[in-house]
Formats: sequence, structure tokens, C-alpha cells
Amino acid sequence: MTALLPVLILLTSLIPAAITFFLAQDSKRLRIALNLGGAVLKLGLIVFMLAEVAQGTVHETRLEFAPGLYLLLRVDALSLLFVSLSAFLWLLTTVYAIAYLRDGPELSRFFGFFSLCVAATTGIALSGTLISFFIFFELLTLSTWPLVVHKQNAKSIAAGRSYLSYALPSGAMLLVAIVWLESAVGPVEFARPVDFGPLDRTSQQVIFALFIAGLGAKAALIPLHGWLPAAMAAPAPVSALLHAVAVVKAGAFGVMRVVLDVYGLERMTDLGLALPLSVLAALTILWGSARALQQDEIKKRLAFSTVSQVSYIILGIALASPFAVIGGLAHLVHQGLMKITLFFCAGIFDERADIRRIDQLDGIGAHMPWTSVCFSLGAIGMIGLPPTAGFVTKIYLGIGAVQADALWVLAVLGASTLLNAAYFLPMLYRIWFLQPTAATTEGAKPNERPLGLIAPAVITAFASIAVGLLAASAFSPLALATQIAERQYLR
Amino acid sequence: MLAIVALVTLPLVAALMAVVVERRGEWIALLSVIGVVIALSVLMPLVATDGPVDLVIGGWQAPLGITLRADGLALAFAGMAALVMAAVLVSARTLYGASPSEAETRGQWAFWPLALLLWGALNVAFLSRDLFNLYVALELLTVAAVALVAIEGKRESLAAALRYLMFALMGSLAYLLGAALLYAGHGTLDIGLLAARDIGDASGATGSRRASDIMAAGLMTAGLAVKTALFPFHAWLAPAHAGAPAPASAILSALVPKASFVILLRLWFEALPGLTTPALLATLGGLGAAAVFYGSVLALRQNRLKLIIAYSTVAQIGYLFLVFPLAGGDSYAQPWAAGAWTGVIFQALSHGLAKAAMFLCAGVWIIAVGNDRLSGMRGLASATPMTMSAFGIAGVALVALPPSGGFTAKYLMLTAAFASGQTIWAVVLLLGGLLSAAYLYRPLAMAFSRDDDATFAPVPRSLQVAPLLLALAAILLGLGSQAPFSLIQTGRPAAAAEGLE
Amino acid sequence: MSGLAATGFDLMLCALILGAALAAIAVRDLFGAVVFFIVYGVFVALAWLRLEAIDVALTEAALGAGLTGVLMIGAVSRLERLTSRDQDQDAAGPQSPPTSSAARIATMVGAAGIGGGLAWGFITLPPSAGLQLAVAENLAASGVENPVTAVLLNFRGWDTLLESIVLLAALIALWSLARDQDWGRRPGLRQHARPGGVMATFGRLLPPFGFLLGVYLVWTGSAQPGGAFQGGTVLAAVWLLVMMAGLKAAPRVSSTRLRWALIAGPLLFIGVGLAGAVAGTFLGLPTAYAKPLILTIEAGLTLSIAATLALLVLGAPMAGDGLGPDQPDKEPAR
Amino acid sequence: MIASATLFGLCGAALIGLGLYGFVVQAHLLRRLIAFNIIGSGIFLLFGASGARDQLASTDPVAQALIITGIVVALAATAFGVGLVLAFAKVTGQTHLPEESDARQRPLKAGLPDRSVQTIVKDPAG
Repeated sequence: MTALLPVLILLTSLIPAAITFFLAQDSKRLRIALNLGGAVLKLGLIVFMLAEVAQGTVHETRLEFAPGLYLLLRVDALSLLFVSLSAFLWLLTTVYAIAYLRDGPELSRFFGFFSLCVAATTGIALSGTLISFFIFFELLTLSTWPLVVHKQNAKSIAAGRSYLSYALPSGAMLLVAIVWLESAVGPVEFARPVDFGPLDRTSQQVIFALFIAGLGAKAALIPLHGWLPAAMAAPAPVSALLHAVAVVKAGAFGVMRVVLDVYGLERMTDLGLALPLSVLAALTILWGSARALQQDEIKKRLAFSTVSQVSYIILGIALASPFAVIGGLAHLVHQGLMKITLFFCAGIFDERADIRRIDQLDGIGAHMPWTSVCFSLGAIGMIGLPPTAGFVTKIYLGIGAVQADALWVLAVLGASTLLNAAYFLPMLYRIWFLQPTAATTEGAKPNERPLGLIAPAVITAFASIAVGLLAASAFSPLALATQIAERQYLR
Repeated sequence: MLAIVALVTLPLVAALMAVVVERRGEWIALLSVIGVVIALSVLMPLVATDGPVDLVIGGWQAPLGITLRADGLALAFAGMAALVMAAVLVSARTLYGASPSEAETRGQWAFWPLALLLWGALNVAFLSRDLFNLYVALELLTVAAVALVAIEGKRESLAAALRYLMFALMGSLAYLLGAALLYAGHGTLDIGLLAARDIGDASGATGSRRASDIMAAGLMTAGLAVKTALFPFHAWLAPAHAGAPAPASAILSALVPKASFVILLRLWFEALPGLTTPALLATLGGLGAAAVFYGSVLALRQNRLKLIIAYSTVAQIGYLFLVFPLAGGDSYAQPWAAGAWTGVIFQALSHGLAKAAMFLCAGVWIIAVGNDRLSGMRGLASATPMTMSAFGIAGVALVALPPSGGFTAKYLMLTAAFASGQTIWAVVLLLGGLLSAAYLYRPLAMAFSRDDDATFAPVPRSLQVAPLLLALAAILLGLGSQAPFSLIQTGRPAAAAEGLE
Repeated sequence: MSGLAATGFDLMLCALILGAALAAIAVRDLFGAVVFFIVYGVFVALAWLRLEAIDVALTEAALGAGLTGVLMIGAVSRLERLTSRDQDQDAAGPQSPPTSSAARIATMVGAAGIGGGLAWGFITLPPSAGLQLAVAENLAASGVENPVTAVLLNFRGWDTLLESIVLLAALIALWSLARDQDWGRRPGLRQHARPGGVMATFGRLLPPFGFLLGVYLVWTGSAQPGGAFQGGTVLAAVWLLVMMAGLKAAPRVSSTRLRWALIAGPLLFIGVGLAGAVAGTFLGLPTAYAKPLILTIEAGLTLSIAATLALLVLGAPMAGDGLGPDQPDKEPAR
Repeated sequence: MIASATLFGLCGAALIGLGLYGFVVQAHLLRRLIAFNIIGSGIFLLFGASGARDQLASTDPVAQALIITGIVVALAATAFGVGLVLAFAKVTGQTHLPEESDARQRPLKAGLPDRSVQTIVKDPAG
């Protein structure tokens, strides 16, 4: 079972993907059954694995390609953190997507790539070596492109082009970093400390920079974030996938892997890389928030908000102090839950009430209460008000900054929080306190049906509150993050 | 041993039969495919476990006679060729298959023997150890290939065929002259016996470098480079490959340049490793790099799908020549050696499969649209999803993204580049990959654009399956790269691991 | 010949060869160039005689000078008709190269460099390292006495087999150039020789002798210079003569009998090879049966080679009778 | 006194140079085929002469056999080449290929490849 389990988890989305491609457009039931079945099965297997890992079982699968080039799936705490998040959110996103797309065109293609995308994300989470990580990382790039261009209009094709023109060059840089490193130190496994002996200091720094550049495009670090707002041309479930479940997260997760398991916090600090990385993250946080403020479209504003929020994760890692690392790790989950809620809601506004711009939100709270409540919970979390998950993150990051003697970070956090408030609160104000305009009610009578559309949003919204409230419990993301960070410092 | 005989004679016998038996070419071709596949499936495991197998023709050992050797290199290419030929021959049935009731037409008669002769020549070129026998095989290959270019009889394809013929004839002559000089100097044409003479190695049997040997090596290299369409001898390739009907293009682009490349590999890594100089290796690598960039830029500027695919071949062939500076270069991080050499072979195999898939896709779309202009491709993603995915998957292999065979190739070559400190070639590999993504993106995006007014002629499903299978084979080459990897290592020349010079 | 006289003769022959070659390349009139090329071929055949390579000399005379010459002359006359609309730049008119004089000089220097380099490489070759000895040692086991035939049909029979297939490939390739509407016709232009003219007379008189000569060349090839290619060429010439004299029309390309004749040689050769493979050695000729086997193969090859060569000279099947207009297509096929 | 073999070998080298010059400079396709044949026989002569330098033995039979094979192969290629030239002339009325540099540049100027034959470069003299 130990060798099989990671593969099984991978197959729960790979097999539905493979079959879905060949389904006819009208075999709707089979398609739904496959995708939901796969998602439920995956979640079940992961829960099972959580229990096994808690007992100390090591799950490892190895597939040889050529000598030195092999695929290794290995489960550790960090992978569990990411894989549980993505599996949970995938299930909800699938439900949402089925409701959202209903009888649109090319559904088999869509859901095929949708599953493939999740398979790639799972692979990223479970990868035990840099090459395995890279293989799934590129697979993710490829499988998201058809989703981004799903609408097949000029705008989405342009978005797809923009996406690839960031993702492929950065993938190339990632490959250079990996090959350069491995050609000197041998295949890198995350579970084994890397012997940097053969590389001089400058090479180590350059390779690190290449790693960050390679992962930075997906993680939407400036100046590599341009594709993310453009990708809003995709349907809402895809946005949810990009921003919360898969793509952006994969980039941030990769940075974590490189910092924690390839270089190690200590080496990163010794090489003088911590400060530049944290400055980059801080700049991204501020820039993203500032740009979000300028947007009139809801989805655009949310997209820039993602640019900013994901960098909290990287900032936490870059500060390299225990609390900051825990905060960063936990934010991987927190941001996912909150941002997916916001995108689910934005999709419902768009789909059910034709609301795309912020000034159309006036008074919608009365018409679409569930959606509005969820949206508000997500927004409050993003600002970081207690007792939401976002609050937990920011507290930890703040303490971490003090620990790391980087007091300037406190200023960044403060400024960012103010900016967050500045772009979210006006939306909430419009939703709840303004009178509906003609434009708001002009569309068909807004409703929040079917259940498949609103239920995922409600679940993620309350989950984001729950992980904040229950942060102290043993099974919270924060607890898992603490466990991961502890290992770092005990090593 | 019988399997080797079958490998080289079956396509030839089938070609002869296709000449005389009217309107049955397709069936004869399919029979030969089955035969060759059986032969290969006997040979491959045998060679992988027991090492290379020799076929001493007529029982006359070299230098008097000719030896065919089934080593890993030969079988890997023969296997790839068999896959491509199978797909192409199946796909060609719609174009050149004859109905028994109607009178025979020119194309229906000529295509099958030409394709089969080309296949036979390829297998001989992969297996033969005799430089002059290789010359005859190359000539057979050239005649059949040029005829396939011209088979549609349009003015463009006739011009392309003539240009191709002129280049190829000069390439043959240069090669022949080189082989003659080697024979004159060493009394043998056998690659193994030439290797035993340690040519160019001051401590070896031949002593120092001789003018005639250097000239021979230069001439053969130039001749083979012309036939492989290495920059700057590439001018003939794109119009020729794009001018042929799609199944023929697939053979021409995927297989034909590989024959001369395999000979080139054998020439330098097996027969004459002692003659190399750093300048020569850098020159060949530099021309390869130039081909990568020039071919890619040209591919970016085309507005017809087949020309894009054809210029892509110019670029992809460039990678193959990086083997010369990159081979060897192992460091302690690599528990294996010969990374670049193996990587280049993977590149050639992966390119063969993917390129054939792409041309067959182009064939499907030409049927659907009526031409291969990019502007006509709107809406094809929805109309022909299977072909679209074949094209996309083949593109993944060409761009060398994981988990394709192209990626395995690129990884091995990149590792060799870094391990030997030659990062300049790594830059070529990476930029080349990005450029290929750029030129392949254009047709892809065009096909994905919605066009609700577009109407397409229906394409039989059987025609769409072949390219998909080929493209998947290119992916499988990466996913299951262990078996081909170990096969390629059997009979690997020492220079592949030690590096040239 | 005494040494000095021989060297003198050789020198003169070299000069003639080079002169003819230069003329074939540089002469302005295309037809003239072809004539010089044929003359050149004859001189080269003489050079082979001087090198005591009689088999090569026969081949060069028959194929290099003879058949290639006929082929080229036919091509010139057809080109003249096909390109009549721009006389000045093609067949009939003077040939003016597209290259500038600077480029010509550069080419000249380059070509001279390559020729000079080759000459240097040739002179510095170590003493002959040929395979005379190996051939001589194994000649007894080969089944024939002519060492060249032994190499062609036995030691390197695989080359010869492929070579016969190359010939066939060229013919298939040539036929594939026909226009679709001409498929199934007779290859080449239909010939009309004036009845009672020189051509017709030759056509009647020569074939019997030619036929005998061809068969003799094949038969004697096992012991003396000669063999399937030389004999086949003579037979091809005979057949060509008969067809050109209008005595017998060329067979249609769709003729099954013709097609079998084309593949008979290679097929027989492969068949013998495969039989050997089953017995243990691919293309292995047991010494006891080597001679009859070689003669059988040669007989088959001669038939196929003769037919293939003759048809290669005739060209692709086409409409038209050689007298009527052989115009370029007005509307280029797209 | 120079041995015949040496003389004819040098003659072969000269023929190769001469033929090469002709092949590059002549644009007429039939003339290129003639040049091709001249290079070919030059190669054979050089090859045969190298096998005949040992004056005690006769010319190397293996070299002779290879040359015979080579001559046949060259004839096959020439015959096909002539057929191709004729077919090209029949369709286009031309005996030259369009400029090669043009073929290389063409895709840079415009994406329409089938202009290759339409934009045949007029002979400068014509």
C-alpha cells in the first residue's frame, strides 16, 4: 500500500481525465459521475493517507526514466498540506463548474483538462524530487492553457498567449536551475539534504535566482505577474482553479520546496538571499494591492488581490524566522480558501445577475444574500480582520518579522492591510448599504440557484472562518504548518 | 539473424511486389509492416539482453564482405521508422488506395513502391557497417525521396524536387569521394575495421593525421550534412517537405534526414573518433545552433502550416549536431555516461514520431479545409478534436516539454552541457525550445479560435487515429524511456561516453 | 608500349579527357556540350583500359558514354521544343550564368583548391592497401574466375542487389513523373523512323548481332571481363534501337509482363539470398553451386537491367508522337 | 617516368575540380547533370587509380566492382534527373531553378511560399 497510495491518488484525477476526453458532449451523466467520483475518491484517499502518515508510514513511489532521471512520489507534511487543500477545493470547484457551465460547448474537453490540471497539481504536491516537480509543473502549464482559452474568443486566446509567454520561459529557467544544480550535486531529493560542496557561492546564488524566476511567473511575483489579470477571460471555475487550487499555488509551493527542502532556511540566509526575496515579496504585495485599487472590474480587482496575497506566503518563507514561516505556510491554505470563495461569488454575480463591474454591485446584498454574505466573509478575511484565517496569517507574519529583526515588514503589512481595506470595503459598502440601481435589477430576476453554484461558496466561506477560529486545534492548517516549520528548525 | 534479413529485405520485396501486383499496393505494404514489426519485436529484446547481433552477408567477413549489425542505435531508429511507416502507410490509403474495380492511376501505382523502397533503404542505412553499401542505400533513399516530393506533379513540387535532387546528388558525391579516399588509404570500408586502425591517433597503427584521411572525413561530413539539411545546406528542405503530399511529407521529414545523421554519428563516434579537433566540434555545434535559430525564425514567418512544420525540421535537426561538442562531459553527478549522445538519439527519435504526427495532422486538415493556410484553420479544434490533440501532443514532444521523449533528450543534453561547463549549448537548447513553442503556438491558437461559419469536409476517423497514436508514442518514449535508453546503450561506441577529443 | 611512349600516351589522354570535360562544361551550345560529354566518356573508358580495368572500361563506355549520351541527346531535343518560347536563355541559345564574374572567380578558386587538395591527398596516399590479395585468396571459393564478377556477385553481392534496385527505383521515380492523363501509355515519345532509311536498316541489321554480343558478355563475365551490367547495357541498346527504328513499339507501362521483367532480376537475387538465409547464410553461395547460382542471378539481372536501362532512356510515359508539338503545358497544373 | 595510375589519379582530381566549377556556375539543369557526371567519373578515376598504383598487381578488383556499381547508380540518378528536368520544363517552360538565394530569402519577405516558381528570376542576359 505504501508504494501504491501516492499513485492511486494521482490516478483518481488522471483516469477520469483520460476517459473524459473521449466522452461525447451529451454523455453528461457519465462525465459528472467520473469527475465527482474521482474528486470524492481522491479526498477519501488523502484522508486515509493523513491517518497513515500520522502513524509514521512513509509513502514512496519511484519510476525510472533514464539513469538519474526518475519520477519520485513521496509524501511529507508539506505535500499533505498542499494536496489536502487542492483535493478539497477541487471537489468543490468541480461541483461549482458543473453547475456553472451546465450545457456549454466542449464540456468533455473542459473537464478532461480540468481533471488533468488537478492531477498535475497533485503530482506537484507529491513530488519527491526536483525533476518530478518540474515534470508536473510543466504538465500544469499545458493542461491549464486549454482551460484559459476555453471560450475560444479573441480575448481568451490573447489571455492564453499571455499565459504561455510567461509560463514557458519561466519553465525554461526552472529547468536550467534544476539541471545546473543537479549536474553538480546529483539528483536532488527533497527528503535528503543537498550537498552544495561542488558549487561556489555565486553559482548557488544564481541558481537560486533562476529558481525564483522559474517559479515566480506562476506565483505571480512582479514583474512576472502580467498573465494573471489577463487570464480573467477564462470562465469563473477556471479562475478559481488558477487562483486558489492550482497554478498560483503551485508557484508558491515550489518556492517553499526550494527554500525549505533544497537550500534550507539557513543556507538561504547565509547566501544573503533572504533579504532580496523578502523585498521582492513585499514589493509584490504593495504593487498588487495598489493595482487592485485601480480596477473597476470585480474579477480584475480580485486578480490583482491574488498577486498581492500570494506573496504573503513567499514573504513568510523569505523572512526565515519560525513564526513567519508558519504564517507563510498556513497562508497557503488560508489564501486558497478565501480567494476561491471570492471567485465563486464573482462567478455567481456574473452568471446570475450579469454583474461584472464594481459599480453594478449596488444593493445586490438584498437580492443575492447568500452570495453576498460569502463574498463579504472572503473579503473580510483578505483584509485580515479577526477572527478570519487572514488575521491568523498576518499576526504570525508580524511576529515573524519582529523575530527576524525586519521591522520594515511591519510597515509593509500595515500598508497592505490598509490597501486591502481600501479596495474591499467600498465593495462591501455598495453591496450592503447602497440602494439597487436600475442596472442591478435590470437583468432577469437574480437568484442563486442551483445549489451546485452557491453551496461550494458557502462551504469555503465558512471553512475560511473555521480555520481561523480553530487555528489552535491539532488538525488546523496552522498546526500542520507548525509541524513543517519545526522540522526545519530541528534539522 | 533471420530477423535482420527480414528487416532489410521485407520492404524491398514488398516494393517489388507492389510494382507488379496492380491495385494491391496498400495490402502489400501492410503485410510488410506486420513482418517488420515481428522482426523488430524479436530482435529488440534479444539485442537489449545479449548485445549487438551481426549479419555477415554471404559469410564473407569484412574487409572483403559486408556486415550488417543490429545494435541499439540501429534498432532504435529502425523501430521508430517502423512506427512512422505503419502510420503513414495506413494514412496513405485514402490518398493512394485503389479500388479493385477501377483502372490503376499513376499515384496509386507509384506511391507504394516508392515508399517501401525508401523504407528498405532506411533500414539498410541504419544497419549497414560498410561505407560504400551505405552510399548505395543513400542513393536509393534519395531517388525514392525526390520522387515522393515530385509525386503531385505541381510546378512547386517539381521545382522543390529538382532543388532537392541537386543538393542530394552533390552530397552523395562528396560522401562517395570520402569513402573512396578512406578505402584507398586503409583498404577497408568497414566501420569497425576503420575504427581498429585508430585513424588520426598518433600512437595508433596509422600514425599521424594523413591529408587523405582529413579530406575524406571532411568530404563525408559535408556530404552527409547536405543530406541531413544542416544549416547552411537547408535551403532544399522546406519546399521539398512542404510540397509533397502529407503522408510523403511525414516520411521525408521524420525519417529521411535521420539516415544520413545516423551515418554521420557512426562515422565520427565509431570510425574516426581520433580525427576530431575542438574547432571541428565547435563548428558542427555552431552550425547546429545556427540551424536551430534560423529554422525557428523562418518557421515563425510562414503562413502555411506545412511550411511551419517543415522549417521546424530545419531547427530540430540543428539540435542533433550539438552531439559533437556535448558528447562525453560526464561529471561525478552523473552516474551514467554518454548522456548527450543518448540524448541526441532520443531527440532524433522523438522528433521523428512527433514530426510525422504533425504532417499527418496537416494532411487531415488539408482534407477538411482544402488548403493548409493558417487563416483557414479557425474552428478546427472543435471540428477535429482528435487531430487537434494529436497536434498538441506532438507539439509537446517537439517543444521538449515533459513527459515526452523530447524532454528526456533535452534533459540529457542539458545535463551534459552543464556538467562539461559548456553552458553556451544549454542556451541554444533552451532558446530553441522557446522558439519552437512560439512557432507551434500560431497554428494552435488559430485552430482554437472560434469560427462558427466555418464548414469542413468530413475526415474519416481512421485517418485521424494514426497521428494521435504517433504523437502518443512520442510521449511514451519519455514516460517509458528506460527500455529505449538501455536498448540504445547496447553497442554504444566508447567515444560516446568519453567524448570526442 | 615502352615506358616513355606509354607515359606520353597517358599524358595525351589526360589532356584529351580534361579538354573534353572543359568543353562539355563551357561550350555555349547545349547540344555541343552533350556531344563533348559523350566524347569525354569514350576517353575516360580509354583511361580505364590503360589502368587495366577492362570491366570498368566496358561499363563506362556502355553506360557512362553510351546510354547517358543517348539520354542527354534526347533530353536536349525535347528541351528545345519545350522551351521554344524563350529560346535565348535555354537549350538553343547561349548559356549565360546567373553568377557575377567575382562569384565565378571565387568558385574557380574554390574548385581549384578542392581539386588541388585532392591531388595532394592522392599523392600522399600510402602504398596501395587494396584488397587484391584477399580477393585472390578467396577467388576459388567464389565460383567464378573473373575477380570483378566475384566481388560483384558474391563477396559484395548485397551492394549489387541494392544497385539493381536503385535502377528500378529510378525507373519507378521516372514513371511517377508522368502526367495523370498519360498513365498507362507507352513510355517516351512514339518514334517514327523513315521506312527504308538508315535508322530502319540499322534497326533490322544490328539487333541479332547486338543480342549475341550481350549474351556473350554476360556468359563470359564469369571468367573474363564482362557481366550482367555490361551485357544488359548492350541488350538495352539493342532494344532501344528496335524501338527507335519504329520496328516495335515500347510496351505500355501497365503491361504486367513488362513489370515482371523489370523485377525478375532483383527478385531472383533476393530469393537466392533468402534461400541462403534459411540455409544459414544470407546471400551465401555454397562453393559447389556458386557458379550456376551466379549465372542464374546474372541471367535474371541481365533481363531486368536491359529492360530498365532501355526504359530509363525512353522516359516517362507521355502523349505525343515525337513529330507533333511537344509544347509546355499552357496551364500549369496546380 | 610517371606511372599511369598517378597520372590518371591527378586527372581525376582535376576533373572533380572542373566539374564542381561547372556545377556551381551553370544554372541550366541539364548542364548541372553533365557536371555531376563529370565529377562522378573524376571520383571513379581517382578511386580506380589509387587501386592501381601497385604496378605488380592488376587494378584492385574490389575498387573496380565499386566503381561499376557507382557508374550504374550515377546513371540511374541521371536518368531520373533528366526526367525531372523535362517534367519541370514541360510545366514551366524553364530549364533553370529560381534563384537559390531567392528561395532562402523568400519566406522572410512574404509568407506565401508558392511564389517560388511564379517569381522566376529572368536570366540577366535574356
